[in-house]
Amino acid sequence: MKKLINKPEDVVTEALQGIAAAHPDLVRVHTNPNFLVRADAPVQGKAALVSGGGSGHEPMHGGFVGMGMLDAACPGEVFTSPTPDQMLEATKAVNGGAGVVHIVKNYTGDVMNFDMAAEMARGEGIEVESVLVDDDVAVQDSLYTAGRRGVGTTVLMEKIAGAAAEERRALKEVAEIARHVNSNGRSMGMALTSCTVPAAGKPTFEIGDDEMEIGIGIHGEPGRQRMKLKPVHEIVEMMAVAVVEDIPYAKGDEVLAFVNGMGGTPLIELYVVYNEVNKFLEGRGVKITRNLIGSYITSLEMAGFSITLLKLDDELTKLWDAPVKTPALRWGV
Amino acid sequence: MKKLINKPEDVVTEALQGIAAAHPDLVRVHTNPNFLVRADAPVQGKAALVSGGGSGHEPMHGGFVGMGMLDAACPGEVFTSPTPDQMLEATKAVNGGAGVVHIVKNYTGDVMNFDMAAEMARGEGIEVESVLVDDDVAVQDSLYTAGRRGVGTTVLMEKIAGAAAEERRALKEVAEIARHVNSNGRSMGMALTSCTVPAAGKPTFEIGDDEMEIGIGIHGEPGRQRMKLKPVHEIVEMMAVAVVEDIPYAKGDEVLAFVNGMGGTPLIELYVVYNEVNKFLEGRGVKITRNLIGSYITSLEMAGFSITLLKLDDELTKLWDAPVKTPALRWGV
Amino acid sequence: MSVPYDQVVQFVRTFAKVVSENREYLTDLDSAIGDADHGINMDRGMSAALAKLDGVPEGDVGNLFKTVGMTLVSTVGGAGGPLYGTLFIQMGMAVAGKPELSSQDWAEALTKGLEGLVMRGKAEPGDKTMVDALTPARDALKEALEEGASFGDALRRSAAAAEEGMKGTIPLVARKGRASYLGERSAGHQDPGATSTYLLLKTAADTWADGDP
Amino acid sequence: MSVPYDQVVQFVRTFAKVVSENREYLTDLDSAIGDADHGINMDRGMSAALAKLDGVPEGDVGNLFKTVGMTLVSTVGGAGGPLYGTLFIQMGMAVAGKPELSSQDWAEALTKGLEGLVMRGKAEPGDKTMVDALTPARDALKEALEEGASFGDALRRSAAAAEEGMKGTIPLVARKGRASYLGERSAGHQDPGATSTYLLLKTAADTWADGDP
Ligand SMILES: Nc1ncnc2c1ncn2[C@@H]1O[C@H](COP(=O)(O)OP(=O)(O)O)[C@@H](O)[C@H]1O
Ligand SMILES: Nc1ncnc2c1ncn2[C@@H]1O[C@H](COP(=O)(O)OP(=O)(O)O)[C@@H](O)[C@H]1O
Ligand SMILES: [Mg+2]
Ligand SMILES: [Mg+2]
Ligand SMILES: [Mg+2]
Ligand SMILES: [Mg+2]
Repeated sequence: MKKLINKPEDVVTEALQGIAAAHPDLVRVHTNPNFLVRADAPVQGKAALVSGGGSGHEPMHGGFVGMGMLDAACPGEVFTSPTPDQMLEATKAVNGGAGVVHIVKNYTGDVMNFDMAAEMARGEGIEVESVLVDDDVAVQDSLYTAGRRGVGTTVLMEKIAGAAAEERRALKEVAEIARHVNSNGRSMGMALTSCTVPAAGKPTFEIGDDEMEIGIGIHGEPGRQRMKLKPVHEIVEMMAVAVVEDIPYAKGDEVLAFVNGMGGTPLIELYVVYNEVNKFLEGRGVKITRNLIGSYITSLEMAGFSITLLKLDDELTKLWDAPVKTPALRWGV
Repeated sequence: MKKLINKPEDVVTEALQGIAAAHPDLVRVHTNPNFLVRADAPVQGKAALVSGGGSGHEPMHGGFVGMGMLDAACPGEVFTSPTPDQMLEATKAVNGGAGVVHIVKNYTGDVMNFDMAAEMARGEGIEVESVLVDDDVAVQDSLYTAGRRGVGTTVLMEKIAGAAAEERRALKEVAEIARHVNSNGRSMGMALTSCTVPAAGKPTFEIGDDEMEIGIGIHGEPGRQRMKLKPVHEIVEMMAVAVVEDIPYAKGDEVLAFVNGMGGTPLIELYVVYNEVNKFLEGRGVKITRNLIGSYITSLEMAGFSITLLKLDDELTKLWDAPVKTPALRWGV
Repeated sequence: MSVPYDQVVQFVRTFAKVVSENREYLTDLDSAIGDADHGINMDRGMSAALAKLDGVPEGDVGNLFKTVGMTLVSTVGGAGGPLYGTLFIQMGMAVAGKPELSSQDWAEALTKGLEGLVMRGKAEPGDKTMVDALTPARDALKEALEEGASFGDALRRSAAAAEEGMKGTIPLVARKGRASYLGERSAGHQDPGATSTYLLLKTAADTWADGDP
Repeated sequence: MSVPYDQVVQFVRTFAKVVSENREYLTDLDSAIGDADHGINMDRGMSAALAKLDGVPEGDVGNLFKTVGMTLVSTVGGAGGPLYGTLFIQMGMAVAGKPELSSQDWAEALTKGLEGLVMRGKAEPGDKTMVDALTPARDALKEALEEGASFGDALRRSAAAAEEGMKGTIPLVARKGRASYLGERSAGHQDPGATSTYLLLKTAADTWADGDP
């Protein structure tokens, strides 16, 4: 295992210390239980946004805490949902009297832990709205599974709902907008390599030098299908077809295209991917009016990428464009 | 070779097309010869900044074109300096009548190609100032070598000199500020893995599962020394000592600390590194007043990082804080 | 025969040790169809529970189980945390105030624990989860006791049923949890959670059945 | 004996072919002490030069070399582009207007080319660069001609000297170019640029020396 770390069990804590040292103007870090809040939390009268999940997806979620996005993030151990007491303490720390939205990626662990936290927070008199992200088209939706995973759309939801909350919209409205983002967003991912959970010490899966995994999640889980490596235009086509035909996105639609690196993929390749995504959508008459290109929701050092498309309307576009000031996303300010 | 590409020979062109498609509001891309200019180039009466170098270091330099930073970037083939005609055409395209600064990383190829371009541009009546970046303390400086390489300080120079130019300072003054950045900045890098030049198809060097290279450049060149992998606090100590003792940085100094990922290293590890850098400098009484953490000057998919320290004064801090709007760096606007 | 309080403590200690010894094994199982953390998670949780044990006032088995459960909830995370947490908390509720554990108490504890687990995770038998080990284990225990078997014997039959349930997860296609994303590819692998649940039941048998052949 | 114009064109064509055949070899050498692109760079440049050949008006060797040089400058980049570009441009200047190449012309071309190369790159013999192949090659050619050897013989001795110079770079510690960053670690590897320079001289001998034993 080759990692820039000290001891595997200290990675999450030390990375948090790094964030605390790096961005005191933007975030405050609380340990034991671990969570981050924006520097000016709680913001009175504003619906607060709390997200969280396993670590190893950086900058998500800690890098998205700040003005115009999240009020708090709860980092779990690597690839392990945080615990209810982290979520509860974070919820209490950011509640400005207008209630709290929990943004929950649809994984059994995340859902159950957030459920317990929401119950406890309600028990303490805090209004909580839970919003689920389940945008991964690689998972065949079915009543008989845990449902689709929450992946790339999470980032877009946190930005857009964060902007709505910043405008002082009411809790229910912020939650509604977040759900609207979820219903308009679809993603799919792939991997060239596996990743290594620090405490596990070896790659989660083995993969040949000429193979790739299609339909991967963000936890080094194997995907739906393994196949021979292909030129990227074929890979993009395969993934983009699955994404666009799911809603489906139609001729004339405007979308935000999010090309996301998995952590070990360099930017030059993401631009090559974006070029293919752009050509593919042009071919279908779908217009990219906003984009995001970079490694924002990652799986440790995994090489690979995901494509997320979000169907835009005027309101979503306006909220996307609104100022944001976090460690990882910043514009307009 | 596992890369998200079509054909090795098309990587640079297709990535450029991706940038052109993604950021028409920020940059215009010219092909044949290849260069990027800011969307509003040439800016009349402003000293223009042109940089360039081999591709494979993304987002450097193309991602730094825009308001407050570069006017143009010339991308060469992967790890190969661009040619004089790219530089000449870029220089002509951005000259707003106030002359052009060439920012040149100190590599034999870059220096010679930029020299030829500057000669030609002067021949066409354009005032050109060349500024060399040579900040890599891993290279023992000596009259008998090509001198130190230009690495991390390049990013900081492009931002700071770009801000000075944006203030409409005169060509010579912008060049002076850039040289001041160079004399105040020092860097050192390391690698956990090699990288693969697409056209070469195999890793530039072999390295064992328990080894690392210290004093690496940004082209997959082997470093000064190979050793067994160590905990990151020892690695940081080793590198930071070499950096801080070079100027030397003294107790009470204020610095910008730039922890840079080499392309295949995830952000969680960079924050662990930053935490160590911060502790190290605290121990020496050096104060980090600004920082930059992320993969900004990379070596394709190489895993590893570099540390750059820039001694700050009020002017440098003010110019660093000034608004910037490029694909890869953006704030204040 | 009833299990005295300190033997229940011993059961918790041994389970922590067993989990720690099987940390890599459980994680490897989770690598194949999950995210390579089940052993790490359970070990972190049981180590934390172990550290709490000394502070627990003696003599109330229910309180002991609840403390373990709450510690798991607040230290494990993932699916394992709420599931094992709920299991132990519900077991604790079932035997609240008891100074020792009778065979009927244990049967009741497993029943309430299983109910809590199912309420939390909504898994049914055959979904390739912990439930596939716990359900037959609880059934076997009850059946043995109804047939008049000794507590020791009932514990051994319960552990054997858990083992069979665990092995029975191998051919199953997962319908709950992370492994369900794999669809058909989840078949052919043993479920990590069912495996740790078998270890729990085996630990109970190993710790308590000895003196009661 | 003089080399007619079309044989000079043939030399350029063959060098392009040789570079292409040695693309991987040169790149591998550059992997060891550089950045793994020398073969790729030279191949890109000579392919571009090849594509230009048909458009070059016949009969002026100097113009032919200059065209090759300018094409290399604008397509190779890196250190190789300006260095080989300058070499060919200066060779072209040395034989400007000549319809064919005498042995003295070639000696003069190499001399001017080497001078240009040194002016551009400031390398001295022993720095582990192209100069270490080109200097002895030029010297051997001149010496052979002074001793009255045939042009063919002089070309062969020149190529042999280039080969020796190339091999002589193996133990050297690089003091110029990218390999110099390696310090002592650059010793023990053959310089890629010296290798491509040897191939250039060898191509000249192979193409031109045959008819002149
Ligand atoms: N809904 C569920 N009901 C019961 N058990 C479940 C459920 N979902 C997952 N599990 C169990 O949890 C185990 C995985 O636990 P763990 O790896 O700790 O959590 P995570 O999946 O969050 O990484 C699975 O092997 C399975 O037995
Ligand atoms: N200053 C110099 N003078 C002469 N030759 C040089 C000089 N610097 C480098 N070289 C030659 O250039 C070769 C490397 O060329 P190439 O790989 O194409 O360029 P780069 O080093 O920019 O990647 C070296 O092997 C060496 O022979
Ligand atoms: Mg997990
Ligand atoms: Mg090069
Ligand atoms: Mg797991
Ligand atoms: Mg090279």
